[in-house]
Amino acid sequence: MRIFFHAERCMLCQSCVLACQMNSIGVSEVTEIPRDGRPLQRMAFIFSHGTPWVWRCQQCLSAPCVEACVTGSLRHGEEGNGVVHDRETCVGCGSCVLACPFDALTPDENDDRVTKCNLCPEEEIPPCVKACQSGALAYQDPRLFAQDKRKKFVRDQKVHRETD
Amino acid sequence: MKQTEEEGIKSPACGYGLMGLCCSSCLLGPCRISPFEGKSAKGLCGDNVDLMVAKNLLRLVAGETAGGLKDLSEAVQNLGALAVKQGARKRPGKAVLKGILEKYGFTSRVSVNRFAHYLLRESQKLLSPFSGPESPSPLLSSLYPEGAFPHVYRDSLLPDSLTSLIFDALGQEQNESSAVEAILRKCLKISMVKFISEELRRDIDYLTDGDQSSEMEKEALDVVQDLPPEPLPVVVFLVRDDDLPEEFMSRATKELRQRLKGIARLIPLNNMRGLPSIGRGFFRKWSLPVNGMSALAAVFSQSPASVLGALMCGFSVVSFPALPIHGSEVVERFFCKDLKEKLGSAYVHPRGGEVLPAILEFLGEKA
Amino acid sequence: MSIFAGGYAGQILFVNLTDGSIQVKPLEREFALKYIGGRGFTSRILLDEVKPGIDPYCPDNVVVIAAGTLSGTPTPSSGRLVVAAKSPMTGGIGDANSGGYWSPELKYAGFDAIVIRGTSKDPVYLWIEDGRAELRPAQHLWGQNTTETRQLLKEETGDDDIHICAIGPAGENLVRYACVVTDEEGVGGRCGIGAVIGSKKLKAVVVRGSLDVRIADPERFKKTLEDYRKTLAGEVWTETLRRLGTPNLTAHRQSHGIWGAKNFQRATIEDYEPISGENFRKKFLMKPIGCMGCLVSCKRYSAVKDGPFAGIYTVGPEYETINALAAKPYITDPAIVLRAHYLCDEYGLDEQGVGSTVAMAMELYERGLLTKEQTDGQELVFGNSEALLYFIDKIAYRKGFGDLLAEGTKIMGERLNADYYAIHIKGLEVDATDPRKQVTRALTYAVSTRGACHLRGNPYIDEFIKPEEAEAYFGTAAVSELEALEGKGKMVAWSEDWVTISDQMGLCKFAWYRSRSFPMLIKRGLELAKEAFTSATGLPMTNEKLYECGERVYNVEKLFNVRQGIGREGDYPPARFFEEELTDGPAKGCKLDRKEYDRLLDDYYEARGWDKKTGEPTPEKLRSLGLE
Amino acid sequence: MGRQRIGYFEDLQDPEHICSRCHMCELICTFHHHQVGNPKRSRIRLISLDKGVDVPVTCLNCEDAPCMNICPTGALYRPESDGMVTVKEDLCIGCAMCVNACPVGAITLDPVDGMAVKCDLCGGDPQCVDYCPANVLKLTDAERFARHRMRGFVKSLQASGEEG
Repeated sequence: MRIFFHAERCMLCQSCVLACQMNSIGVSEVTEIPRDGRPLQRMAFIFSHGTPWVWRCQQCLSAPCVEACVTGSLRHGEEGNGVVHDRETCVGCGSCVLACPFDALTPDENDDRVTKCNLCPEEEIPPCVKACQSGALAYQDPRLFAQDKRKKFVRDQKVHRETD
Repeated sequence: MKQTEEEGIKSPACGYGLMGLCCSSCLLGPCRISPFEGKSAKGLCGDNVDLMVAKNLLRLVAGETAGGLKDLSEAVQNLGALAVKQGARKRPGKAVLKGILEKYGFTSRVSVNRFAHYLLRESQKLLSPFSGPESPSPLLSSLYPEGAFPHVYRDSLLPDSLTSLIFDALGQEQNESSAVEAILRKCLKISMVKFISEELRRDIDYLTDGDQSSEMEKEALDVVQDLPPEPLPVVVFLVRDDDLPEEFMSRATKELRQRLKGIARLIPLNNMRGLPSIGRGFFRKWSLPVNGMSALAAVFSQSPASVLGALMCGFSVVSFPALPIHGSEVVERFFCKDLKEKLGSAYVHPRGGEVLPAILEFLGEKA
Repeated sequence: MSIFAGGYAGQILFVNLTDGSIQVKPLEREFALKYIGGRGFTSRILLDEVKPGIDPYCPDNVVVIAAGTLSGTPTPSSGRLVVAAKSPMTGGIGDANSGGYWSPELKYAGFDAIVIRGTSKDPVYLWIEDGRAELRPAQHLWGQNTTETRQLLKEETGDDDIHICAIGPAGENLVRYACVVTDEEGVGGRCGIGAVIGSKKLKAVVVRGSLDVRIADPERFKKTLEDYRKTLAGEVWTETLRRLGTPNLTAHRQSHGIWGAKNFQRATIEDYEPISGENFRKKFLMKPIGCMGCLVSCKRYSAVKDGPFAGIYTVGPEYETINALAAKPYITDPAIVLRAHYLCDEYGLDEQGVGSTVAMAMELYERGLLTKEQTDGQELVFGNSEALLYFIDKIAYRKGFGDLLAEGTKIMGERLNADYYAIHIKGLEVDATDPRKQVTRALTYAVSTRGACHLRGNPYIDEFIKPEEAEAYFGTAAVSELEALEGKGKMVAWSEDWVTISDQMGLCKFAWYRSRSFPMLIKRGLELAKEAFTSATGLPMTNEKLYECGERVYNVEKLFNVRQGIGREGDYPPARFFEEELTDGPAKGCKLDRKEYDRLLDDYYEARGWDKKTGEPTPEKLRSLGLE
Repeated sequence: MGRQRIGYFEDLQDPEHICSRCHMCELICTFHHHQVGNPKRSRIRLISLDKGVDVPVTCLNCEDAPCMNICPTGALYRPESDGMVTVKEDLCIGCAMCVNACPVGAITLDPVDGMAVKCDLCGGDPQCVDYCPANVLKLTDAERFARHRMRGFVKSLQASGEEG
């Protein structure tokens, strides 16, 4: 399971980022946000050539960061589910930051460690996906994600033909 | 006005919206200033968080009120047509009519026609966008007598012209950060407009059509009648918006009544409109303004204007859903702290969107 | 990792619905070698698990679902599935066979077979994914039609790549001939397995798998594939089957006069044209459909575009559908046939069961043995299509007269004192063809272990076998003569064992076990099947041993039936075939002769090595097959 | 000859030349590449919609291939200027960016080894084309496809002419 992003459905509202930040400081309601909160940067919203993109860890299956990690605090999750980062053993050496092709690991501002998206294992659906109102973020198996795309493709094709 | 109404009433769905940061005022799209970016954060338009929240609130309140004003001006037109033709189509009930006449400072011997002419003239004056600050208007001072609503006069929150206030609010841009408070005061003024226009319209409708909705005022007065002779220290009013489903309200009432048993008296009200009448009734009964008695109104309403209106009637207010103001510290402080110092009653912020803890907190402070 | 180099998933799932326990046991090599898979597994497991004389609906009855051995491999037309239990119709072994995509998916999910015991308190469905299984509540699915069930399950799981084997309302209401419906395409129709599953309160079995089914020797397997493709290309009727599907056979039945129409009172259909395969193709066919990896594609995807039934999209009809829903009740409107077919699929009803019972009721009504009061005021005469559609609904929900119809012909005959008009063998309705013209066909139907069935043997080998081939295989050239009886018992026994192989392997009988020449038949059905088996599984196998496996399974089934009290008397066709001659068509005047039939049955028992009096397999025979 | 790909050519007038949902393409694809049976690993996937619509979907071999452009490690590349985009497996890190980017879902992660998989035309002799019993899969290029459409257009003109 991973987080996928449908750029065409995104309404640029950035609720996902807010939800991620709120999760990182441990609040679930916007009214509870403390004034001096310092959230972790695990997800961000960027524009790339005019297309919106939700920047986050891609949870690579043979992740360079895991190979680069000197303490073994980055490892692959069970059943190939994501890359797990263990805060306790992380020494913040930054090797992973150098290795990651997506720059998805950032220094944790609160201490000398790095942080990354861990797919919020304590939740059934990651809060960012839950916060997305337009369905632009999807928490899915890559296989199902591709399958849905194919289905959409076939449906579009058929509609196109029927209206020809 | 219609457009503002449509845009203004939408309830926020995302986190930014709940915080009051969901700005849609420029066509470049939402800036989504993060609450974590602190004071330095500025949107595309150059506004900081506080201004943005305040302006958004103003837009919401004004948009909503604009709709109500439109109804009032229609009602006034009807009244004009009718006043010339002498009297209502349907004769109004005597008891209610008496109540209405008294409210405006008339004795019951005055002819309905004369009263109608008075109402027409004064409300036209209030509605005119060109009417100057010749305040206080005699109509308003009879509806909101100084004894019952002293805070309105002390802080000059009583509006003079209804329409120009709205135009003013929707048209002008104020960029200095010191203007936040001015904007918020305007919010309060406008939400009063909403209450005034609704009440006026109701009374006019009653005169012209014999509309039964004025009976609701009686309900509010009955509530006051039922209160014990000594002013209670703490009363919680549970106020419901018309749009909310019955089921939801009855569930909330039941739950709150259970939890507040032995702590405070709980009085459910079926609509917002009775609140000014209750203010007047309190004064008549105990010669005390509401904000002198620290009564709390728990308002269940989608509309911020109603919430602020309740505040202007002298109640301390807790609302569900909460006002979209968590995004700005300044705005929150204004409503929750500054107002208390000035008016004696204030907004009680339901942390986490939960009403009950907020009520308990309020009660605990008072007890 | 299974102990097999390929082919098998290597695991069997045991589910007990009473206490909800789920166990996974490894498949043993010896067991696999002895029984191959599919029907071999189901029959053997049933023999071990089901006690004699139990009520088919009691918790002690066991439902076994097994995928064919080659299911899941790229072997063409190998996606067949066997669902078996003690049948509520025959009281003997009951198995239903269905194509489609479910069976391979079960392999991909890591199982060769599922054994379901007990009865659940509340409706459940079984979810299987990649070696794991769980029971999930199915309260919301109970009472739903099969299409809706699939829809709901797909919505629930958020994946429409899952494969679902479900029962309809008919199975829930214990209609005796309820079937199991796999996906959109497959129907495991006969023997009322749907009712047994319904009695267990199991609504569906849903599988999703992404595990590999390995191939032990890819190169050899590839060669076999190529070889099979070439062989199939040389077959004349492959093209016809693709063009017309099984409805193609209607022409054959009409020209030979063996329709079994009007509850076997007629042998041809006067107004045949509308229900011919050609007409179905012309009017309704959208495209042919193939099961998993099928190079033949005999299934039809049909749509009714106009008329009162416009908007029906369904997979079908098959030849059996046309026989059951058109010929038997004597209805010749193809749109009605499709509508009825659609309803049967939706409710999970065996079409042959519906057609036969309604046809029997029609005959009884015409003969005055049923009154209008008894039939809910319906004018139940042959050709009344409204009554047919009316009663499909009533049967599925067991309402009114439908309650009796839902019991099947055997019980209906007993209740109405009209046994003679109940055309069944061992309780299972005689399907498509009238066997009076060809006594070997009658024998195949009668001795079939699951009751009357045209798929348990190939009685028409004599139509194309050459004398020298007959001499070599059956010891006498007489087998190639149509009229002669000599050696026919052996031929039937041989063909039975031989098509059993297909059910074990999961191979399609049309694509592998039908041919126009005997050598081709042997090559595809035995040699290529063996090649595919050995190259896929890596297990040693020879033609002779494979054939023996078929024979073993057939004997196991016979043993099961004998234990449940079905002896020689169960191996007779219904009385009507002995008493009444065919009255029309090319086969006019044909009927079965009791003496001739007895002789043939003796012959058959001898060829089988079974006791002639009781029909029981002799101890020597069992020993030689390794069945002590 | 332009860039080749596997095309789906159905003839709605002729039922025998419409995909017959047999999944042979998937089976033979997986068998050819992995020597096992498992359609979930196939590079061509059959998409079945309701009302009997079945369309096999595989890589379209886009000119400006999004999968190739977005790949952070260069694991997706075109060996020849006109050829198929192929996966260099030792470079693939399984980040699923290509899965996210592909407009038709033709590229996915292998459920077994987690690497990106996509159609490689079996090195020029596509097995699915070989085995398709309905003959609806063909090795094609843009030119051929255009010609096919033209032929269909002319046929429809003819038909309408006859009717008229």
